[in-house]
Amino acid sequence: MESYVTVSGLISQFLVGLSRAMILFIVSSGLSFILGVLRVPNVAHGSLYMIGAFVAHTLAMAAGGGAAGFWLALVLAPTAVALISLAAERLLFCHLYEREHLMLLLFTFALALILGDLTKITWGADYRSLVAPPFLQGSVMVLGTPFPRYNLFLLAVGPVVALGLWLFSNKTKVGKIARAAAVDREMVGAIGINVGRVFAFAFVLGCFLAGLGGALVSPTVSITLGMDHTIIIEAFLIVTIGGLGNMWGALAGSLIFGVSQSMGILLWPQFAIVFPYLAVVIILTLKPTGLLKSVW
Amino acid sequence: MLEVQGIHTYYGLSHILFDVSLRVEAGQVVCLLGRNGAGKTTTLKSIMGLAPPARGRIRFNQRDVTGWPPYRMARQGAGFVPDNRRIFADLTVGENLEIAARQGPGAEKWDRERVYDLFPALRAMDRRRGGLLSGGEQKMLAIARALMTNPQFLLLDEPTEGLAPLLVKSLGERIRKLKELGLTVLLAEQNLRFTLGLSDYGYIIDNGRICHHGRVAELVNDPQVRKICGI
Amino acid sequence: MTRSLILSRSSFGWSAALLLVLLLVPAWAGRFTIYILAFVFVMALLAMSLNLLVGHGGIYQFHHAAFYGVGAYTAGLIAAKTAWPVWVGFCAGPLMAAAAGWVIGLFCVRLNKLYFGMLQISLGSLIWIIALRWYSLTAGDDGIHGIRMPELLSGSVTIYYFLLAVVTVCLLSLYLVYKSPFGVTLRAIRDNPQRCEAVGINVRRHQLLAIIIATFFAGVAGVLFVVLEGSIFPDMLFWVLSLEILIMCLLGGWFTFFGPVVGAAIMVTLRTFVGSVTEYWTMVLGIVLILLIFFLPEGIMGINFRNWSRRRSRRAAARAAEDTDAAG
Amino acid sequence: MKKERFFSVGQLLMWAGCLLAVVMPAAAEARDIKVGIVDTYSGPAAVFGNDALNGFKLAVNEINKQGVLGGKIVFTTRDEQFKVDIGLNVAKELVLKENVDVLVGTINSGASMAISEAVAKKEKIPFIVWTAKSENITGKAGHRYVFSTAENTAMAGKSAAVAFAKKPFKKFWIAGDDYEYGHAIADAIWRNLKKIKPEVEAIGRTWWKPGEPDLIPYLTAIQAAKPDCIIFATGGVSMANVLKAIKTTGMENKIPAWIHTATDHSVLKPLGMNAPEGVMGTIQYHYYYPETPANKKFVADFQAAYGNPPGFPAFNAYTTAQLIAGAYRKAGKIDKEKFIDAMEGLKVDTPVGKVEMRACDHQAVYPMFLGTTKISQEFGGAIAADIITLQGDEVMPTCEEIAEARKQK
Amino acid sequence: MLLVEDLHKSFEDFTAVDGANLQVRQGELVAVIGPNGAGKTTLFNLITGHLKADRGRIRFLDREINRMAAHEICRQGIARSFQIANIFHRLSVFRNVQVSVLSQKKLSRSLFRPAQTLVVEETRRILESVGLLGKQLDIAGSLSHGDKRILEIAIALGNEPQLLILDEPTAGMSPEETASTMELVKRLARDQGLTILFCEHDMDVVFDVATHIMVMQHGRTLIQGTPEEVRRNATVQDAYLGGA
Repeated sequence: MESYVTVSGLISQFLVGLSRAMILFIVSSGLSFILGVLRVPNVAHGSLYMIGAFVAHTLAMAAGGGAAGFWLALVLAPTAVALISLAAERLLFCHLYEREHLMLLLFTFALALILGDLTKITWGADYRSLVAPPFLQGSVMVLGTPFPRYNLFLLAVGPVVALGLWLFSNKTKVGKIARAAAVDREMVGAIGINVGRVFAFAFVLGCFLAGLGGALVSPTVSITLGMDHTIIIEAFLIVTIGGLGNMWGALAGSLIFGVSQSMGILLWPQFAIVFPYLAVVIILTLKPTGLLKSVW
Repeated sequence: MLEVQGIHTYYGLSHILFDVSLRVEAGQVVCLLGRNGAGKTTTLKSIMGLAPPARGRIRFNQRDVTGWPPYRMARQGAGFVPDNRRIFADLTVGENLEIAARQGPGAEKWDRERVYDLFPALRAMDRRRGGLLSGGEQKMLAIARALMTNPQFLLLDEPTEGLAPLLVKSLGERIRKLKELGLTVLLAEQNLRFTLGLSDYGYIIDNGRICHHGRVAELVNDPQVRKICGI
Repeated sequence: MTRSLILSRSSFGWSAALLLVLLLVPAWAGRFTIYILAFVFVMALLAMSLNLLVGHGGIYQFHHAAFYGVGAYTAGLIAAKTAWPVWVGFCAGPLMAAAAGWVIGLFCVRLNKLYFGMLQISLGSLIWIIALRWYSLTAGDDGIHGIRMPELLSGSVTIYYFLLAVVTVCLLSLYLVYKSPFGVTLRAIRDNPQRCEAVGINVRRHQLLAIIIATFFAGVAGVLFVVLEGSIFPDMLFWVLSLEILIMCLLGGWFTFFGPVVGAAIMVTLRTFVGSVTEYWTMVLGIVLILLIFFLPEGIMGINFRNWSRRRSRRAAARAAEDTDAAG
Repeated sequence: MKKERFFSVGQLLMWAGCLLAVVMPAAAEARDIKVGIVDTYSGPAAVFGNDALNGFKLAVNEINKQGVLGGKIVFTTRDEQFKVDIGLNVAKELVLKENVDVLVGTINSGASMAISEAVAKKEKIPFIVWTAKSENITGKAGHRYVFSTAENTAMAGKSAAVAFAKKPFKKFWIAGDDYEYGHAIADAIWRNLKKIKPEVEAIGRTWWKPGEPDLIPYLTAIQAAKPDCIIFATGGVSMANVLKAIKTTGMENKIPAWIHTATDHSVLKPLGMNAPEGVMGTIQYHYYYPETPANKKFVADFQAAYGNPPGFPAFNAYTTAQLIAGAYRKAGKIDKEKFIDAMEGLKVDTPVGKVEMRACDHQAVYPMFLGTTKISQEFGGAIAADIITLQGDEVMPTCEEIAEARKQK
Repeated sequence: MLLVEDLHKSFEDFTAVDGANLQVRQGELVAVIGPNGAGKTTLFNLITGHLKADRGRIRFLDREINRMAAHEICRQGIARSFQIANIFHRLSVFRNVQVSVLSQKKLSRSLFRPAQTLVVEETRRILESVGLLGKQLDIAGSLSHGDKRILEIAIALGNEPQLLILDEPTAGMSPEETASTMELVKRLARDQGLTILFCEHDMDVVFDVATHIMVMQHGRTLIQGTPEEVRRNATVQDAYLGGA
């Protein structure tokens, strides 16, 4: 009915979509990594994201709530999540890799239920909120519209994570082994590599990314129970349209998701919610195995 | 070096190997002959730990290695070259070799350069993705990859499968050279002619059972063996 | 004679005994037991319809609840917004669900496994969005409550018997489908789709038919929910519920016929009774699931078959397996 | 059979836990009043469920010192997980199995309405809604067995409209959670505002999905349109997200914004010193206002018992408990119909003064407070300042309007 | 009956079938031989529609079948077995065969008739003809390797094919099993008038059973003719028979 679409508005909205896509990318790339190397649809990924946010808050508060606390939380919260996932992997998960996908799905769902309740027991039901360091607060003017500084920061972090993942999987031996294990885990064992370790490492790395996503998102939202629900379905759709297990696919999927949503808001706010789903339907109808090559 | 004692192996519910026993002495090339589906691959996989036997013992380097996971076997000095090559298709040739590199117990210290010396064709393809190699090149890469783990003992599964005669010949020469370098080899083949000049001793496997064994020259003249091997 | 052909003697005996017990329940049980059993019936039918796809067809139908919702909304809206007799809605509900299943199935059957599931979640979510957003029709997220049922279906005991009757008929139909050539073919497709093509079976078309049947019964379950509760609300089409019914199937034993019923009963019991003892019932559920995955990988009904095979000779075990495979 | 036994053990534990130090009275005829609470104790809305439960507990402890009709008020809780079907399951369990005398709950409007229809009306059991804000509960879907002690969307909307009429804004943008609550509150404002001040204009509307984590994209889009005032029809998690986004996008103090319950401390507290200033909010309860002795005592008791000050759900629940006790005392016996008759028109003392349960629609009449957020060093965060009190009868739909709405249904 | 002309198929990096020609006439028993990797299985997959050819023609009973889906080709009267036991592992032996008989009788979408009463006789007859009747209640996945391969053939027979394609029917079988399997193949050809196309490694078997032989190498057809013609051909001697 009313349209207030201006060029600058369009651009700033696009940028906002991009920065949203960065969070989605960080979370879904971890999911995609686990899907690719371990072939595990990890439903608990969303819970780890939520725990990442809660731990980030606790750490930042413990460190006095200042900028230092924020940076500390950004590093330590994902590490804590990685430790939790390491425990889950070594104690439970590593016995199950040979099961059907549906059973793994069920297992990670059970894990998500337990983690969800543990979060409630640990942190309670209160809303929490983390404060970005002062120089990331407020907005800057981008082409005449205010654009939040923190989102600019996210726009910078996303590519750094993508680059880091690329370097990791292409330039380090562990990364190469993980790529090899994605294709043929048996053969990786036959050349003397302890596949169990590789899997544990891949799982922990993927979960680290979930925790990082949670820590990064926490200054922009309230940290609450139930954060896991919204993110997990989006992350799964993203990795599917990108091509299961393909990291660049996760990036492409996140961009499509984030941008289609933010542009949808501008163009047709009442129905912005349908755009991402429509994007998935269109992409999977045209390309039944996702945009990029899948390892599945 | 290797002693397999009466192993039985199952895939799910199907019983594949029945009481398979064989011995490989250090420095020997031993061949395991049989046709498609006879149980050669399963035997090799059982030794390697990829398809652990349900019953029976496997001793390797004076140790009981029954039920060991593949990576421990590899670290003990067993190199495995699977029949369907199983190159890591997404990785380059160089990366395929790199991730396999390991200080194994083998006497020869293999590195990328030495492996490329043995298979010069691969050197030119260092940066090519493994999946884009031809069948023969993949075979070489699979052997090269196994060598990178510095094994004492090589399990070769049907190296000649699908190769043109010329390639088969040159492959034979490489294997002979490896033998000269002191490697012990267990070679699964259905091509009796190929193994003739290479191996010291042979086992014939059929329907999951070892039905004959002896020196290869003797085996080749056994009419029953000839029948089984499709000559 | 025909009965003994369709049902093996033992499973017939068990089913009959169970039915008899269920028929007698209202005579001695409290009103809440009657109610919660009726609720279990609805969930059981829903899970059974899903299991036709997941357990027997190997089809990853991840958003089955969408069709349950379509059935419920169709029946509920017809009852609440039109002057037509509710029975029209009762018939239209399953048909609409099957129609939706058909349309969504057309899109999805071209895809495999997880991709199928994800596309299905997206398409199902579009239906959910309609239920959530079309305020003038569906009243949005509050849903419509207090939908009037005919006098015939007013008392909780009559509702119980009505639900029991409908669910029994539906399960019997599903059982017939299951034992029919189509059911056999569907399980063959699950085991080996490529081989099925090679014996002249149009795999996609069979899968589509299975989806239509399953969504039809999901629609029936939706209608029954409206009968029981008189409410429709968008949560009924949300993916979380889909995940829950998927878990009922896996929990009860997805390769068995009767497993999902057991799974549904356990899930509902757990959440009602554990939920009244501890706030953390989801954690209890999670732990139960993990124990199950480790110790009963084929689900609760799956254990039956394994015990049998240990006790009897191989042949008998095979026969039992055939029985489990077909009867549960 | 086994299951039954297991359950009764659980039940025993539960009652034992609830009764705690309370000793069962020996007198046979004076029995306890059982209250069944259905509310959300998991997921994002749990914070409100817990707060309400604390408020109720506090009130019950006070009430039980004297007792009601010779007995006590005892209660049992059920978590409906913000799901309608579970809400129905547990409500029926409470009524059919536990035989509670009164049902209270929940924050979920959908569940409240479902319970109101399928349990309260059908089983003829009084049901008091204490947090859910849908105006339909006591409005067009109201009936004899349902009560509400929550302020509803009609009241919130009307109070905002009354406030806006006094301000110079003309161009409004309406944004909010895309669910019943958001739409209802927006409708209520607009309906009333248009009536009072016909020249206002809504230049745009934006709806996002409830609980949407990142609202910045929406807010930047709205900002570009330069409205005079933004009406945020939002609640729950989105509320804090909106406040954060207002701060981050730099809209604070530039474009006035209004959100119902923005001045709730459960929302403002987590934001600490980073809460945006100048956001208008309406709410029926602040723990720091009015500074009456009754309120001070309530806050002090609450703080002592639970370690944090009460929020509005605690207040609603406290009021609910007072109403339940008052009604039973007035009725003179434990009887559902008598209880309902007694509830109608009942006035009880609450921390903010007398609150009446209106007889015509079973809606509690509250005054509403309009405040504007302001950082206070003393509170370590934002609080409501410049509070204007709007009297209950000023912001409530009239009994005639209710009657009209119910007829339409 | 079946005519394959100049068929080509390449995968990402290599050409599996590179100009294959093949002719099968009614009642013949045609063997395709060639070294491992010569493209025999790919050729069969192309004929039965499991792969799509890049180039070339496949005609069956004077109908182009290149573009048909696998299940449609099966409906034309071509049934096949696979190289690796490709059966329905969780179903019983009886069910395995029944599935294909039901499909042939166009009953597989029949919904409300108990499968136990349908096509029982046909299924039992097929099981009997291959000698698996005694194991009809066993779960297919638990059969021995040899029995699985026989079951493969039985499943294919359920389609009442005019042309039966067998991909290495005796692979992995003991000499006795091989002999009895080939006996079965011969009997099927003789008693049921089946036309059979198969590939096989065992030369004794091939020359014993086949009426015609097609030799493949590197995806190409070297020669097709009677066993005598093939035996005499010098190229074949060199490439495959190895002078033995």
